Amino acid sequence: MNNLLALIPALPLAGFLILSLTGRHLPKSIIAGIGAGSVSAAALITIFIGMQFLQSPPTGNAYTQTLWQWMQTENFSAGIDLRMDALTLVFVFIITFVGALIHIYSTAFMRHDRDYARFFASMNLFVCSMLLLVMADNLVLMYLGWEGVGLCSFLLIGFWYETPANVAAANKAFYITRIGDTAMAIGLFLLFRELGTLNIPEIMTQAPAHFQPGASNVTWIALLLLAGGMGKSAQLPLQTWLPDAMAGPSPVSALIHAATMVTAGVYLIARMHVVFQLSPVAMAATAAIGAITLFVAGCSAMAQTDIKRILAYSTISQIGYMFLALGVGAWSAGIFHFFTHAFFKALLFLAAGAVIESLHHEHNIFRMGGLKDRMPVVFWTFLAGAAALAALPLISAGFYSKDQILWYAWSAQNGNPMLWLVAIAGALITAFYTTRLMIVVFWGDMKTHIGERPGKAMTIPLMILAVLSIVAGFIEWPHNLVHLSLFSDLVQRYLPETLLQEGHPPEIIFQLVAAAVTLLGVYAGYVLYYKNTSILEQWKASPAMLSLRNFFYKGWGFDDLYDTVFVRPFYFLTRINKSDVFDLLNKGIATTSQRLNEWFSFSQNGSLRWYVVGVLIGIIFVLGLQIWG
Amino acid sequence: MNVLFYLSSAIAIAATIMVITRYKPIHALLYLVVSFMAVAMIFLSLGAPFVAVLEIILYAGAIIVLMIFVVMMLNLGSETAQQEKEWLLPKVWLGPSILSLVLLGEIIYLLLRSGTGNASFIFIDSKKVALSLYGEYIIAVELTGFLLMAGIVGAAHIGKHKKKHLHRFLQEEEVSTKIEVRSTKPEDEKQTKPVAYKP
Amino acid sequence: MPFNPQAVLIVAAILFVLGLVGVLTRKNIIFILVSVEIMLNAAGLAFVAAGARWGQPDGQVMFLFILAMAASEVSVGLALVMQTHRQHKTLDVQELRELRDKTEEYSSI
Amino acid sequence: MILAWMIIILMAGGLICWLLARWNKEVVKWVALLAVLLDLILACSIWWQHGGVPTSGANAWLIDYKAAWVPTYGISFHMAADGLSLVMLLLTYFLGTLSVLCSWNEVKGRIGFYYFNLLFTLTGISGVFVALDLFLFYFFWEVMLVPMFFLIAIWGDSNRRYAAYKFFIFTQAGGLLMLISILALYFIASAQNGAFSFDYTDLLGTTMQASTARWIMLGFLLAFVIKLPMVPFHNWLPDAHSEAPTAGSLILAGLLLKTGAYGIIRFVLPLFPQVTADVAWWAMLLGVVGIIYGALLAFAQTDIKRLIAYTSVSHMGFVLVGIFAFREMAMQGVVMQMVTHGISTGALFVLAGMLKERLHTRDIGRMGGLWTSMPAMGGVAMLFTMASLGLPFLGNFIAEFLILMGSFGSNVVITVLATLGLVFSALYSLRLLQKVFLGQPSSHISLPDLSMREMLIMASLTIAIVLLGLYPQPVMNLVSPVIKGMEKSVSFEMNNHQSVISIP
Repeated sequence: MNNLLALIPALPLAGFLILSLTGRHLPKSIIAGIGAGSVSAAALITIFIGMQFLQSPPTGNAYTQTLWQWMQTENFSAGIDLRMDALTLVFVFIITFVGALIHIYSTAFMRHDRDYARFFASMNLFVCSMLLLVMADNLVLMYLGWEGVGLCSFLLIGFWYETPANVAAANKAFYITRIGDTAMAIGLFLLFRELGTLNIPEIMTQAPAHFQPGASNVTWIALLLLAGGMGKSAQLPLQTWLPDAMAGPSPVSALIHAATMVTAGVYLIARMHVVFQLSPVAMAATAAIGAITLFVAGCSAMAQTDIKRILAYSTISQIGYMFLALGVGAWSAGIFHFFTHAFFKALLFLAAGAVIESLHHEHNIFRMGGLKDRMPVVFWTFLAGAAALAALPLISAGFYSKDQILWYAWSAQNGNPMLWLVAIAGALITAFYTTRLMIVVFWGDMKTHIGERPGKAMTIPLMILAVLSIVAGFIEWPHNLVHLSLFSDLVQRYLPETLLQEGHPPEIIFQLVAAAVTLLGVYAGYVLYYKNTSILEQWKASPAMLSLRNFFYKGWGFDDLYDTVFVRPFYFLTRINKSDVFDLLNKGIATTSQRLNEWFSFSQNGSLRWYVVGVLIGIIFVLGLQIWG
Repeated sequence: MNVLFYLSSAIAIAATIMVITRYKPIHALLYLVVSFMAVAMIFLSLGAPFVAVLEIILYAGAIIVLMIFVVMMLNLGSETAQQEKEWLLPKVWLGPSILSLVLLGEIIYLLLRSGTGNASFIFIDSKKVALSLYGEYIIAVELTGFLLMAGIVGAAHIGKHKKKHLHRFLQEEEVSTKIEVRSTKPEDEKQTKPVAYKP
Repeated sequence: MPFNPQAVLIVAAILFVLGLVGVLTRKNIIFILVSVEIMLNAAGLAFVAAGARWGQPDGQVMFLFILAMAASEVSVGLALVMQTHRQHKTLDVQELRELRDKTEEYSSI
Repeated sequence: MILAWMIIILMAGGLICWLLARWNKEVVKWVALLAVLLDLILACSIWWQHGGVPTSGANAWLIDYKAAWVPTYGISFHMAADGLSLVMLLLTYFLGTLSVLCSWNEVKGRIGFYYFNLLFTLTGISGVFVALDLFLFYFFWEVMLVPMFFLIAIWGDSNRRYAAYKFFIFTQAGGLLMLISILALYFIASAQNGAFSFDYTDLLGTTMQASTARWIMLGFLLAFVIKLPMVPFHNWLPDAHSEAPTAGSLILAGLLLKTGAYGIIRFVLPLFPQVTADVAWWAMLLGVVGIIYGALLAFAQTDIKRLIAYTSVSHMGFVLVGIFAFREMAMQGVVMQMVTHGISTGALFVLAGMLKERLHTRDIGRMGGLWTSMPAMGGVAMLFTMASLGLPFLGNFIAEFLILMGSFGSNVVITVLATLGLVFSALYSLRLLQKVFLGQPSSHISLPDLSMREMLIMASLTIAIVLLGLYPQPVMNLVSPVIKGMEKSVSFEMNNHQSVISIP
């Protein structure tokens, strides 16, 4: 069993190697077979291992496999060691399973592309890196995966590299996540200095003994790791790259920028929960960042017109929920939301991709419309996803996970009513913009002619994901309704249980409020965009609303802010010093000697008399020394 | 003897002054002969008859004759004299002369300061000189032979009629310019090209 | 028979400086060569005087070497004079200034 | 003896190349290739014999060869190799082979003299890495300089004269300072020992006044940091790198810079353990300045080779920080950085050379979208730019990670600043990639992708950098006894008490 672990990342890696080395000479069918096949095989192995894991839990609740010693010096060693525990299992399952579905979808979606092999090679490499990230036994290997997914994200955002905007988006994504990564690296250094190890199980056992709760060192470590997570998971203030990252192909957005990579921050915090628990400041910061992000991004999503940007902002917002859950100490709830979110957001992106492709690469939702009857499969699956995103009560997976988070935001140990209030406002906004999206895209008049309709390879993954978006929530019910908690039982083999604080209102009230708010959001969307659009027209006429809309549309102006504060000064700094100010130093020396040369060279004028006079003066001088010296 | 010395010294200095102030080369050379002969007299007065004779034979004889030959060959006559005349103005000779006088003053001052009074006169005959020359100075004599040899060969070589040669490094540089793209301006190359002089 | 070595050396110094003035003031190479001969001769005189002062033959030996050197110098020098006259059509040292510094050629480096 | 043979093979190869070029131009290349390959095989055989088992004890020499040279002045022909030297030798001959290969078609004029210079530069470099007699060391130090000057001045680009003079003057100035220091050390030590000797082992235990030691140490250090280069003295590097022919850039970036770092590790630290600790803070600071300053300048450049050259300044800053952190881990990282920077930056220069061969320009403004016509080259370029920005699973990451983690224990603020260099490295690396390979294809002519020979060069570099990234342990095993031995002499523990200091 342990030996199978290495196969999971190795298969996509093999796919990457084959495709990148020989891909240009292979026919598309074989490329598709290798690309999708390797990930599917990895998914099958994962399911097999997962079954084993559930049936007969291994000792220590983890499978481990040591591949080889990576590096070792005096007191530091890191191995290429894999580890599969409950948390990893959830992530690996999502990565391989959703990944496989997205790969299958891509075989059809990308069929006309020139660089078919490059696409699948990059996707396979991504899956491999992401698997290494979550399966790493030590933080260095995790950092390898962490940077690896960053690279693949860069490659795939800039997949259509001939458009400069795409390349710029890819660069932006890399730069901003790199800032987070650097902070995380510093966190690792500090962690190593304190504990002398970067092995995850050792950290888990040693940290509580080594650190006082709330000590400044552990706070710094946790905050630095959090910064890494913020970069990767597009949390405030490092969120600006994700909307631009939508320049990549839709399957990429689905896999990397919705389901897996952007949740790496969630994984990191969950993985390092011991460290975070030791630092109340970091926990509060996590929760606060999650809360602020979910609200800010939700507001931005309301104003977008590009279908993928709406989904991108909603992704940021949903990850904000996960951070909020982790921050208040509701570990399993956060992971559960990741679990359901992976399904429905992947579904939404894939469905959006299908819509975009059918409408000749039209991204603007206001030029879509009336697709309900013409693309029924896409419509119904999109509806399932949208329902989950809006967290429609009882019938969608999103409800079960989000409801938990809302409840814990108040009642968990670190929760407080303010967080709950923000979260519930976010829920309202989510429901609203989801409804807006649905109505504008699928109802109303058709505005763009439909081209090629999606084929089987695209619709079947959509349907599978749609089913999962509904049923995935049923494995974990609220305690007061049905006593079923398969998911939290599983992840709590690794993560601590969620502790509640004393004296909070009964859970049912929260559920009712949440359900009511969701329905209110849906209703608001229905009224504004379907039933009574004149209200909207009135708003558009008022300058205050319009400027608010523009503010939201620009993502609260973060891009402009960073542009003025960082980008322009940086460009200025590099531009004024292009020719290296230190060069003046040695140019100065050279010029000085040249000037001196010019001064003195008049003495070398070729005149014999002049030279003899020089000699004469020399003799006079020497004799003068004899006389007076 | 002192009378002889002072007299010939005066003649030598006067003749030398005449040498350096003549405009015509041939006049200067004739005064030079006088100067050399006066110096030979000084040698004689110092008790060195051998070198006195050599002075007359070699300096006043051979070297002066050589010079006169050259002056004749190059046909340096009134034209040169005119040129020198135009040249030798006070502003040309005043500065160097003053400097030289300062030097002379210094030398004389140093000589007088370290003066040790009169010394007795010792006659040194040619036998003594010969013994010393072929005894302890034999290596130097050999080397002087080489020097004279080199002088003869050098004079013969330099005096030949010949075309200007270009050094091989410069030739190679020219080859390389054909192969590579030069950064320097093409005007530079023209300067390095050989300009054969035709008499 | 006594004599004053300083007096001889002073005469030598005067002759030397006169030669030097010749070198410095004249324009024609022939004159310069002549002046150099005067200077060499003055040096020889100083040697001989020193030899006479100490009663040693070395001074005269040195004079012989100077003589040999002067002879070869004159021969080579006159050959150079002829060659110069042939190539440059002048014996004016003020015009023979090929060895002067040509700064502008190196300023590109 | 085998070390001497390595030197002799290269020298003989160089001379044969020069002589043979009159008759046959084609044979010359093969002779040069053969000479370097032979040395590569010899170096590998040493590794094969000694690499598996790390030798223990203070005396970490794997091979020690000593013969009298000028016994009167205590000059001996003393060469020895320990793990560090061996690693550097392997790198030298590996990159040397590639430098011969990559000038295969590039060099057209005076081919014999070219390979003569190339092989003599390699001779000097490998001599520097094995010489244990300071006189011999200085000799090789100069040997590697002069042929390199010719390589730049004769086969360089349009501004080659300027670059060559600048390179020569900078390095020579440093070299002369070192010579003064060597002589000072020599006389002080011989006064103490009663016997004249330039031998490293004899000079090692010299005791002197702190002020004297500081001046002598500064002489050595200046020579080495100019070569490294450290920031105020880095000006020669961009010019020399950008004007040199491809093989010249490869050797400059891959090997010549490493001699500076090697010199610091081999000579400055063990000879002057006390005073080195005094300047450590300044050296680390200048290292950090180099990291950030080099990165900022790299970002601003429009000349591809100049850009890569400034990345070298940035990367070598890490070396400086790592050396003066006085930690074993950092030192391991330094050696890794020397090797991996040699490979990755060398590869980038080779790529730049290939681009120049095809496009006849170094201006990245006139490139763009080259991936479309040259996907293989694009892929390789992607890999090596990623290596240069320190992506894990490529060797540079291991190096930078170890350096930073090691130096974090010794100076927090400086390490944090150095870590910011990672962000800047991403900026310039991606800009390079974006301007050259991504974007709209600017030229309409289709360019040939990598040829077989180029493929061979790039494949070997790629395999090397990936192997070093995933399995660096053999190199670390080789170096570890050297560092351990040094740790005993150098006061590594001097800084160890600082590890309790927490971030404010």
